[in-house]
Amino acid sequence: MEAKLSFFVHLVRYARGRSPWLFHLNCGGCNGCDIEFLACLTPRYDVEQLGIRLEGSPRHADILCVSGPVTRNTQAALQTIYAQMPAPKVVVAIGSCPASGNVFADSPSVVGPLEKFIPVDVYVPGCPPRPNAILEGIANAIEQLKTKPVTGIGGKSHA
Amino acid sequence: MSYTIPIGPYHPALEEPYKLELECEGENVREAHLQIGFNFRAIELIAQSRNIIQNIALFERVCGICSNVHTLTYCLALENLLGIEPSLRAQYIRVIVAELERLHSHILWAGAAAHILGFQTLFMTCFRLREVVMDLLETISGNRVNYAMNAIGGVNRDLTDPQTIRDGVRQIQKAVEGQLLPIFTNDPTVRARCAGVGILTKANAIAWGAVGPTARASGVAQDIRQAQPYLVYDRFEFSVPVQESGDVLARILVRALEMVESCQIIEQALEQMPSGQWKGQLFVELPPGEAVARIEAPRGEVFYYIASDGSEKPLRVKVRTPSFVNMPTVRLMLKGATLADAPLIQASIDPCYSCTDR
Amino acid sequence: MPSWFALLIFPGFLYAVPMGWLMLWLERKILARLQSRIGPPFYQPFFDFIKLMTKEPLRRASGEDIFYLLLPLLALGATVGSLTLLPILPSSASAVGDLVLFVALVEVAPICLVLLGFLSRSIFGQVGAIREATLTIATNLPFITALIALAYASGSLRLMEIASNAPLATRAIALLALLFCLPIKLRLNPFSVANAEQEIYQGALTELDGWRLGLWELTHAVEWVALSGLIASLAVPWRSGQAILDAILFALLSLVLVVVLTVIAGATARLKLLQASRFYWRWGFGLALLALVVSLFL
Amino acid sequence: MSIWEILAENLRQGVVTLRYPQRVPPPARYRGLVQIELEDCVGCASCAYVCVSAAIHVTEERETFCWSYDPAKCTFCGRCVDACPTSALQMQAECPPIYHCAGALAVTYTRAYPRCEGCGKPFKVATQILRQRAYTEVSGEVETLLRLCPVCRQKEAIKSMVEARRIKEATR
Repeated sequence: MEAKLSFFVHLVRYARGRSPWLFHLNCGGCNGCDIEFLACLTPRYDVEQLGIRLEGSPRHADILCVSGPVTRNTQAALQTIYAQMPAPKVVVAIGSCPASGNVFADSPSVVGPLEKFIPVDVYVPGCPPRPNAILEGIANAIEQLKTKPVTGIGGKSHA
Repeated sequence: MSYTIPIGPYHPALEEPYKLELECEGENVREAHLQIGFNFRAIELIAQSRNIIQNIALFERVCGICSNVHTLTYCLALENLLGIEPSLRAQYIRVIVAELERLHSHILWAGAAAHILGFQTLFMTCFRLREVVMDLLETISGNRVNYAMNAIGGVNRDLTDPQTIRDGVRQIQKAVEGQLLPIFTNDPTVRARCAGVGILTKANAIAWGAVGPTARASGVAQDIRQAQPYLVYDRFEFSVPVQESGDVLARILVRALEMVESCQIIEQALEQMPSGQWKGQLFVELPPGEAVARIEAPRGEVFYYIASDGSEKPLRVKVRTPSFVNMPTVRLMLKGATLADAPLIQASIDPCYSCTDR
Repeated sequence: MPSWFALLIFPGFLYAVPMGWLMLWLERKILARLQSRIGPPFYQPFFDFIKLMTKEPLRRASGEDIFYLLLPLLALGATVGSLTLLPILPSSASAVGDLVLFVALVEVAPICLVLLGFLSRSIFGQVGAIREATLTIATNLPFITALIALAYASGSLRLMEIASNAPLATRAIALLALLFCLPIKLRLNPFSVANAEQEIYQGALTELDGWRLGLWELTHAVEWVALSGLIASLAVPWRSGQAILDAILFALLSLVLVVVLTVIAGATARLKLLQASRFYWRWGFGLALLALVVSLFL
Repeated sequence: MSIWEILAENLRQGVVTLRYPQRVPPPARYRGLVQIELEDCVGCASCAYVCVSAAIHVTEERETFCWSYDPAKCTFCGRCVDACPTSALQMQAECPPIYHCAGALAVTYTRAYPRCEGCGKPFKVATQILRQRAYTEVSGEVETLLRLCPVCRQKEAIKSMVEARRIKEATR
């Protein structure tokens, strides 16, 4: 029984590591990180080589990629979308903006940084980071995703 | 059955948060409401609390796609206020970077349009081509998106390798003429989606004050680079592509032809570029007064106004971006269109919400 | 051949599920190669499935989950059921009128998807459901007409007899018409409006998460096998008699169809709902009608 | 080219993707983390003046000054490097590393002011680069003077002035 369970847990962890789906969220950034994120999908970088798919619905996603300093108007949507993602989930903050607010830190309409609202697992520094750095950040997030607890269909948790 | 379908603020087709509420009748759009402001970062306000050198980097982050446009216009306005003129070589470098940025912006847009059309292969083709421009810009400036090239009275980095740029630009011109133009104009599925969709008439384009490629696709021949040349644009031979039909296809064509013109401007600039001083200077104070500058960004006219009271910080910086004036035309184009056309039509003006919201 | 073998082993679950995953992977991989990309690693859909099944889904109203569980399972069962009717092996169970049964079973999955879209109560799900329903109707006219042409030409409603008796001309035209219908049934470009990501998120699937989505992905994989299998099994008139050889030929033919469909999907933009319907009513139906006329006069 | 030709061309060319973790190396001008050569820093805070996102702070204590830099706030614009009068700042031509909690990459360097050779009090000293810029030739006498704090330098100047006057009066 124990051996079967551990095989199951290993399989799930392995599958998670090979099938992370992304959802991308721009929290009021300048587009710079977003176009570099988009560039990750394209032939030169191709995130699909890591088994990644960019999803249109947060309900399908495992990794939330956030760019932008979190403006007053996007904050509610950010929290809703994070809540809509089923566990296990990890958050990647792309660029300086979600980490600190960057040049907008003292703006009255910026409420960030991101970690005030949702837990952040990986920071990718840069303004904007190169696509290969974003890939590295996502690969790092995948490693974190694997370590999250495994729950069976019955909802039981296997550490 | 009538229903309201919200597109955004977070939507797979859009890079930026904004909301388009479509009142639909079946698949047909009856009315469209646009809601912006998700990107509002109060840049104009925080610019008043920063000194003029800090503001160069701040305005670069108004928009990540046309970052160079904003610093260029800001620096031009500052130079007008200071009454100085950058050296000739600096002006040529600025032109080359500005045109490379136009190339990158238009290719990005073509890719985004293909993405919205659901044409993944074309999207990938465009983005593969875009990497050529990005590599050039990264080699020149040290960053793929925020180039930090402009300084007051000059540029921050010299162009050291004109041959690489020439090769890259030729490769882009060949690909635009050989791949993008024929597919966008001849491919049956693309034509079926773009031709005759989202028409903006010339009268409407003028009445609603459209600028840039959106206006030029509706037959309004207007380009600041020719109407009121800045930098050294009066030294180049180039034409301004104009289309009459005013539909999505026309806007695609205008941008594709503009890319070819940009390639030619860059080649001419590399040919003519003199040697000499290029470095900017560190100004810490402005004379009291006001100044404006306007240039032709990839999306249309960008306008900057600066007022100073003689201190190190500007009293007011006002930015007017092209997307802001182009956006209301989307409502005209959307009426009577189908739901499937809506994302394409709104994307066809190449809207930049982070520019607009600031 | 006992029917439990057909249902559970070949061409049922044991064959259909891995084959469906292989097809989904092949589709993504070929598309990637056509775009000069690497594409997903081998057996990607299998890992996607395992991952989706073990996610912690968000809590829904208690009555809803029964639908999220039953509808995909119903669709899955019906699609596997339709697969067992295909005349792959000489020994395949073939009953009178199994063509009609096949059509009925293959339609269960789209209907379930439409229901899922409506049940999700999301506007995107509902628009996706409406689009799916419209397309199903648009494509069924040529689909059924082509099958009628085949049945008429071979004088039987038995799939096995159609496979062995249909005359070449009718068979070719009718199968082409059937091939026309596949992109819409598998929601591929240029007829993927029903799940047009750029317009309505994931259409009917927008609100599904975790195992609710995983079950549907599984159904979708089996749909690939069943629909490409229909054409693959009707394309070749002779059977070797060797069960293994026939099965391999069938599998290979199905994979060739995946390649063809993927290349078409990679070379086209997405058409609008009206354009897609018009295409089917005009060209798809025209072709199927031609097959019918040919079968009447030859 | 039609789309079919492009597809065929893509197939013929094969995969252009860089297999992760392969990558295009950053160009020589790449703007990565800002690095300081503490020896050359004079603590003038020009970098902090031009920094738009307050990533660089220079704080002065009585005996030391601190130069602190937080890459999480940095916009990587390179203004600080251009503004540095002594070229003490450089940008790494390498992507900054991924990190896991905010502020993990922040650095603070503290430099003690050298002590005056006369009175022993700490004072801001001109670095080699500044000295060379100010004086075409740094003579031994200037070198000795620069090792003194401004107060001692004044004293020294008065002393030499008194001395000069004494010699002048003696020779008269």
